Amino acid sequence: MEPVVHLRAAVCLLGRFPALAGVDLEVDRGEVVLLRGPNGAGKTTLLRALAGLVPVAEGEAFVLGRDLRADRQAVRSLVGLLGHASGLYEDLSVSDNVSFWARAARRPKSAADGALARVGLDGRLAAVTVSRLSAGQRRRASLAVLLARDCPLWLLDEPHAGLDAAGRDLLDAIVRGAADEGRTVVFASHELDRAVALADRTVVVAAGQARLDGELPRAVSPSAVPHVA
Amino acid sequence: MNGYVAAGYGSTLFGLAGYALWVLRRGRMLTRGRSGRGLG
Amino acid sequence: MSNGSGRRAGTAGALTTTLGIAALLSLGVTFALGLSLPATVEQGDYSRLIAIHPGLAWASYVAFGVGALASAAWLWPRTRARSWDLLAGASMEVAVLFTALTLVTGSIWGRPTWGVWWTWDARLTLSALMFMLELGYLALRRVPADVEITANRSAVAALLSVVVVPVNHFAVEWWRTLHQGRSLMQLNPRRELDGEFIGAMLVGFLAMTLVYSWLVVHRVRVARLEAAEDESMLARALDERRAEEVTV
Amino acid sequence: MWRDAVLVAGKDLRIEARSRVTTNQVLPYAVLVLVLFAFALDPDRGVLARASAGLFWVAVLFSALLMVQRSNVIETLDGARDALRLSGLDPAGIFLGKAAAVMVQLLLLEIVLGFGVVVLYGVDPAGFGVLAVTALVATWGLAGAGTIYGVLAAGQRGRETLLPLLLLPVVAPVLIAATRASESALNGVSLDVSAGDWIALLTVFAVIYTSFGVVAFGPLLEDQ
Repeated sequence: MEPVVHLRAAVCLLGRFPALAGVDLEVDRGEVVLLRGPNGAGKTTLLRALAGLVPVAEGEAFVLGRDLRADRQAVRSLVGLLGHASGLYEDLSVSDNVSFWARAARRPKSAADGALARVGLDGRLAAVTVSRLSAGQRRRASLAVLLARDCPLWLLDEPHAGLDAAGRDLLDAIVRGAADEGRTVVFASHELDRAVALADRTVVVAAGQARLDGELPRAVSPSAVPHVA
Repeated sequence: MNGYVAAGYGSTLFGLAGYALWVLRRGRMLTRGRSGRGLG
Repeated sequence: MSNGSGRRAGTAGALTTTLGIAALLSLGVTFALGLSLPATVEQGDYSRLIAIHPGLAWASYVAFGVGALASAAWLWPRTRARSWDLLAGASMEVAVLFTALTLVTGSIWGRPTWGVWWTWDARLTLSALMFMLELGYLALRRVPADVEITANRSAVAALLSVVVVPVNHFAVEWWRTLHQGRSLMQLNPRRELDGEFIGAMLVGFLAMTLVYSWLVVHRVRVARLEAAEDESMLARALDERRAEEVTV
Repeated sequence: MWRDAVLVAGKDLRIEARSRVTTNQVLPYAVLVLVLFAFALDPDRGVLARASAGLFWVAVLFSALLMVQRSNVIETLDGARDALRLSGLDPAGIFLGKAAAVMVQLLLLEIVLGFGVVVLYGVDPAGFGVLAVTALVATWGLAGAGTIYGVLAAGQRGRETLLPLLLLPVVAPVLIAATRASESALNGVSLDVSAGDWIALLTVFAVIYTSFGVVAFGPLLEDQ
């Protein structure tokens, strides 16, 4: 079976800065993969590159069978990205937001309603304007958009950030559920205890690099990244 | 010669020559800069 | 395009040397012819500006047009090459120079002829609008962003500016017919032109075209050097990134 | 494309209905501009009435700039642009939808502003039909060109100052043509060039920019 993510020596430039300087990554369908590494290692750029938002300048890059270097737009509608930003319209209500993105993805209204119920934002909260939500509620609303869009590949950037204990448990349950349905999840996290338990596998990203054999990039000494899984 | 005519011709000459010199100087700077770095 | 910059410092080469000599010669002839033109009844000495002003305006159109064509060539997938983008940027920059000189010489000509530094003559207005479009293009181009994004954005902006030129043309032409446009036409030197004037004007066209070509070739070469510099910086940045010290 | 356009236009208008930026900020601003024109040009000397068409369209142009900027800000807040790029929406549909939303808001503003001109400047809107058609076509062109240049300047440092520089020279013919066409309707000025010709010019402008936007919006939506 062809892998969902296939990267070889992928390089990504943010302006003049090579945020990714050679990434090898292979992810199979249904896997939950944790990306870990220090701040500035390139995890966010890697997730955005997989989503087709950042161009891959060198190397091989295939996501869901689409060549990112030839046509990175082709993969976008198949990818659910939960980033640092919520991707929500501040002036719209929670349910308006979720149903807009669901309709954009050509999903029925019931998908939006179901997603809202799943993250606990149905009922009274659904009518609240996003600008009046707390950070945790916003996160849940973004999660609802992710659920409603029904994408085969989920890319989550620090998904636990801003969530309370119940929210984290909910997130973990949703991620496991997604994997059981055959979705693939790649996520970056600093919440190591929780993240390692959630993931099937850990990939270390450092200095804009990642290796298939799990070894660290040559520039990085093992002691610099503690608790290598 | 009439002042307006002189101003017209003068400004044209000034504008064209000024830009030409700027481009030439920039080109010279860049070529020098590159060979210099190659040596160092 | 052959480029002798490997051996000598600078962006000169055989092509530019030839072009440069031709441009200088024809510019010299233009100035000599133009300044020796006789004074006319309507305009006195000022008619001598006919040798340079129409030529500058013509070159500004050429520069703008080349910039637009190069932009289209960049956007067209089958002809997409970095050189087209560099040519577009270079040509537009030179277009700003020629348009500015067109406006300046037009204004200088207008002061004694019409008694005002500026008049809302259709052609002057069109040049002023073009000047604004070109300045906008350069401003957009100078915004720091990814090379390819900048190229795409500026190319689209160039084409958008070009399609508006004919609309601008009709708008200002019709606009002026409403007001005193007709009377200005009578003051226009072109009505009473004889061979001598036309000759000087045509030499001016040739000279300005040659000057444009010389400038744009040099400017493209400078742009190419700038791009090469950027790329070598990129290669170094990549090495530095790979050797980054990692601390947690 | 059309389905996405309707979806996006509906979303933008809904955001406006909830945030009321146009009604609470842009509209008062436009009326204020009308009043300031009256201060600058002595109302007793009849300058205002004669210049009313031009002043009206200048006020519309300034308001259009604000609306286009607002239309872009909506998409740049909190990662909405990324979400839009991942959404699977057709870029041409996004363009048409956003342009349509701007157009609807501008038309509403023009109606209010039109009353303002009639009341404050004392003009007689005799040729109402011509006025309506002119406003419709001119606004279409403004919304189309504004939306393209909005995304062209968006996501760039200094976009607040870049947008007017890029957009205003481009919409200059709209100002000229819309003013001339409205003048004939407002004051019964007879023109060398008929209102019909001006409206035709406005239509050409609108068609050019709309078709360009449909083609070019996708690549322009790409940004870091």
